[in-house]
Amino acid sequence: MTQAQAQLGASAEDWRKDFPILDQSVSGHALVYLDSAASAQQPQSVIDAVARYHQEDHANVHRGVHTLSHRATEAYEGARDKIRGFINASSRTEIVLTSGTTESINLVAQSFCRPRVGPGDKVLITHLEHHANIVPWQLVCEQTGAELVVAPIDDDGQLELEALRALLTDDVFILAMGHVSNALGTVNPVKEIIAEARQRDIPVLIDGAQGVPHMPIDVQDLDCDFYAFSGHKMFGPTGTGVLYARESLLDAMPPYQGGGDMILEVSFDGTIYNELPYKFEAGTPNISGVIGVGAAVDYLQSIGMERVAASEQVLHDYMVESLSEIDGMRLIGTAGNKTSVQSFLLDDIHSHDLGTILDHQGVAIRTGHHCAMPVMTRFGISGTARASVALYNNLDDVDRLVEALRKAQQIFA
Amino acid sequence: MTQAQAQLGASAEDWRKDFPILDQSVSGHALVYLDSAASAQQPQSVIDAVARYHQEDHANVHRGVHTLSHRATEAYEGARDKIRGFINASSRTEIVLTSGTTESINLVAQSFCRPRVGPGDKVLITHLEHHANIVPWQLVCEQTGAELVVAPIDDDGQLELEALRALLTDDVFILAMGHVSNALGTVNPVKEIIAEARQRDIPVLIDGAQGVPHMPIDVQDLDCDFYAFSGHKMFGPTGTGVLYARESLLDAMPPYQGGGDMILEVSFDGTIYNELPYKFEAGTPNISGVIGVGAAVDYLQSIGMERVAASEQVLHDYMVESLSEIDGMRLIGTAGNKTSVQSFLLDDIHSHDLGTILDHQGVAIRTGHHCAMPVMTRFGISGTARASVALYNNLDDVDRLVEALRKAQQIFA
Amino acid sequence: MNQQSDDLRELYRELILDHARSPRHFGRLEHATHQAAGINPLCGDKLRLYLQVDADNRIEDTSFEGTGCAISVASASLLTDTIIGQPVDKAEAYFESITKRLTHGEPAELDQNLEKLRALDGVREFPSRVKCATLAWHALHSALNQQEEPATTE
Amino acid sequence: MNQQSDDLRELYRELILDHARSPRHFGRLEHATHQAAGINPLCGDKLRLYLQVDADNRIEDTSFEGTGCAISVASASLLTDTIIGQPVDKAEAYFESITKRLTHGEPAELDQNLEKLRALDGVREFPSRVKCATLAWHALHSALNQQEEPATTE
Ligand SMILES: Cc1ncc(COP(=O)(O)O)c(C=O)c1O
Ligand SMILES: Cc1ncc(COP(=O)(O)O)c(C=O)c1O
Repeated sequence: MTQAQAQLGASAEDWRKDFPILDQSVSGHALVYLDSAASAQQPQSVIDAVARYHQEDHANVHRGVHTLSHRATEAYEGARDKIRGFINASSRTEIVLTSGTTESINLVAQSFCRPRVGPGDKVLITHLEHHANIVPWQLVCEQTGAELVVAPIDDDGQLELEALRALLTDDVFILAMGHVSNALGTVNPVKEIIAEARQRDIPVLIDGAQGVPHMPIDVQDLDCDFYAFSGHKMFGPTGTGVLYARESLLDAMPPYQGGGDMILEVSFDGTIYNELPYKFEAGTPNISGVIGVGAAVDYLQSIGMERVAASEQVLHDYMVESLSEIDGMRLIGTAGNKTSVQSFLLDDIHSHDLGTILDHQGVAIRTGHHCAMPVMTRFGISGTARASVALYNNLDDVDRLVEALRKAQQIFA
Repeated sequence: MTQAQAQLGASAEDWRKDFPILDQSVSGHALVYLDSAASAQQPQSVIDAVARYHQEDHANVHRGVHTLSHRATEAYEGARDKIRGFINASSRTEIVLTSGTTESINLVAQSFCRPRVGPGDKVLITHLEHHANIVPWQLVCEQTGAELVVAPIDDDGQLELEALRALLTDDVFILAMGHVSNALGTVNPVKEIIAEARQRDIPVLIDGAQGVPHMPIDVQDLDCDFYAFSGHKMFGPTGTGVLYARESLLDAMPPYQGGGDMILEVSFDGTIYNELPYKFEAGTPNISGVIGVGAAVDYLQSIGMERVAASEQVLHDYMVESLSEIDGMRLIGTAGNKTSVQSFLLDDIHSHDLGTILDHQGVAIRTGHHCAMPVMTRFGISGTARASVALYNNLDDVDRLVEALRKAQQIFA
Repeated sequence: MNQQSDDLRELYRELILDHARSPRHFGRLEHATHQAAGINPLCGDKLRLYLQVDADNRIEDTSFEGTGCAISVASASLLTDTIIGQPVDKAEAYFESITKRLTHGEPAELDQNLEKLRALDGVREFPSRVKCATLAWHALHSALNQQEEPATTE
Repeated sequence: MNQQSDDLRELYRELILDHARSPRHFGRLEHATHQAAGINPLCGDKLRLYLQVDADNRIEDTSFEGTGCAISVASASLLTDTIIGQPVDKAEAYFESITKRLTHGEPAELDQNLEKLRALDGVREFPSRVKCATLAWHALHSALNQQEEPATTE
């Protein structure tokens, strides 16, 4: 513990102070927030950026000649540039702003796949996926007759790489897989897998909802075709998301939604779509939300994602170790490479009951299937308790978690 | 003027103080914001509700057993209840929360129409529509072979009701029309038209983006099947929208997007969708944005939409009268029943130049095609200057507009 | 803190824990005349309730199966104990008074037969758990109203 | 306030207003060898630029048509005046220096031939109008690079 403390350093304590919501008590105890995998909290700088925008600069973007509209457009498009830099996309035209990971993936399923797949084609996903990376593909398979194929995982919650490789056949139209499992914390070796898929000319979508908040992301280095993530998991506002996509693919795709801003010219005889990325951004966007994501990028870059990753790894490892020491603990998800998340079961206490008892001690965890029912089915369980750390957590949070779990054991003794 | 002032009363001045952004100068002049039809400003209470939420209550909604998640869910679902009350829907299951009017309409085009129309079917819209109520239908017609039919308007910018009636034939699958034209301000007699369509069993979608902010809306009284609107035009945050839809129609529609929260059970063999309205709300919603819309509803209800409508009518009429007095003024949009918006051309000055010159005097108007290119084509012009009022404007704003236009005439003299 | 602990003890009373650990009438009922599933959207837990109703509209036998938290399992177990041998309309009335009591906190008079169900009152301090306690009762309501297959939720 | 007015006068100089009112080389060019459209996404205005390039790669004739604000029309009109009779590579170089000058405010030395275009410098105080001033130049660039039909924008 002292060693972990030393490794973690004082920085996490400093970062914690940036998040006003953490400074409160719940059920009479200081809040311990271990549910960042569901949604992360916002630093004051993000909250302020959004409020300031509405107090000083708001107007609709893109089409206005007046000062507020110009300021709003600069702020909105400036945020896009920040996001581009954050994931090292080669061009801002490759940054499509959406309402979340879910919409980003649906966009690819509907605009990239739906017009081009049919019976005989396969969509390959894995058994680790979040529903957001399952259901859109089920829908498009239903609509087109394509087949959904699922790569298996092992008892530690790791992809079976040999099996995955064997499934990368010529009839696979797209491989869609998560970067980090939200249910188990498994970090997939996406770079290697992408390289293998590219050799077979199979495009790859990475669901990066749980990747972006926890590690440096470089989409050019990954060499993926699509990378989807959400603002609210990376300390920005809800209702925001990003789809990174190769320009050549976006160019060839029909628009997803129709409306203002995604067109250059509308007449009843036909419509000319706008250039990238606007072709995929119909209607008034979530202007303040995107500005908030830009502020979140600024915040993360001021710390540096390498430091975030290193600090979280210390926390994660300490959490795994501390949980393991509890009698009756069953860890679900024991991959060699994991980040942020630990799922578990304690004795035969239902996770829902655990959640309530922990909440009554001020400790917020998530319980249930975590929108990853197939993972639960794989382990023959209906759900887990899940604790997830982010940059603002500290070792004390983990100690409080353990203490609260022991109390639950007393109640159910 | 004194008469108008008397009619307007002191209330508009009070309301104005609630909007912090209006208290600033632009180009060295006190800001006159006449661009609310593009996006309205937010009262402090909305800005505060959003910031407070993030400072005190944020967590992901629906699936959490801990206190913050419960508070977030209550606030989010509470906002849905407020919205239901605001438009008098009969049930909260009929209130689908979206990212904007644009998404609401795309949802209907894709989930209601696409699976059911084909060659021989018609989608009927009008010549007054915003691109958001044109392009989604063009896309679905392309996808299915259905035909897009357009009801004409007259030289005042009014629907030609006889012609519209004649177009309500048996092969029309849906009629989609605006409540209020964003380009011309025309208020359509939607209630009568809906009644006629219902007689012929034709479902009706109303694009209410410009209706909701300016008048009391009662969807049961209107008896429409779908009513779409945006949060940011009714003094709430961007990235929020609503689709009101009859429960029986929603029940019969397949989901629009796939992901978390819209399912009850996911397995690779098949997926059971969630109940209404959640079946149509995939992924983490714009929680804080929706809470902001709830706060906007509170704000509007504290004033009363009848008072808002009455006050704005005085302003609108004063604006029309004042503009008419300028030599070289050509009003575009002269319907008998209008609200909020006036489009115009001045001499042969291009609207874009007008916009710049006005902005340099602190007056913010919108210029161009207003995402309603077919309206522009109908009048044989490429765009207009458009001034739009909202509840926070006053007579002085109109005077400043007129003064600024005279200055533009001097420059182009 | 003590108040807090008391609330927890109130929620997880001995009777509740006992029913959760050893649920009564657990399993599938072979000759069921009515059945319905209940899914708790909060946790995804699912249980299925079986009823065997005789010619006199009396619930001759009942059982349930599925997984769930202590609260939902105990509630289902208590439910089976309570309705067995009762006429159908009485069971329906029980559904009404229990859901009202737990959801709206109405301290409505309880039928003597329902006295035991006071053990569930602890959930009223835990709004996010009320759905767990009422899940089986909603399944009962669906089953009695023959809303068979489609998974019901609240 | 005076500063403000001066900025406006600077933007709408006499020369600009003159070209906007009476654009030079306006209309369709019958024997065009190159052409391209430019759409300003801000206002939806569209103009089309025509070029007639001779065997020696010299711009023999040029014209434009379409609608636009004073700035974009004046800029197009000035463009035609400037490039007519010039070799193609010179015109391309003009595109480079004008867009750089207006977009990045680079006070790069101007070819003597471009002196007149200083009249456009006023837009630099109006960032939302820079696209108007450069629209025709982008169309020139597209036309010279044979990026024919698809409507170009910036
Ligand atoms: C009449 C009308 N319909 C639809 C829209 C589109 O709304 P949004 O951009 O918020 O989706 C607008 C606003 O731009 C509008 O005025
Ligand atoms: C791995 C993963 N993918 C997708 C999602 C969906 O993200 P959102 O709900 O923000 O659209 C989540 C978050 O819930 C996730 O953890």
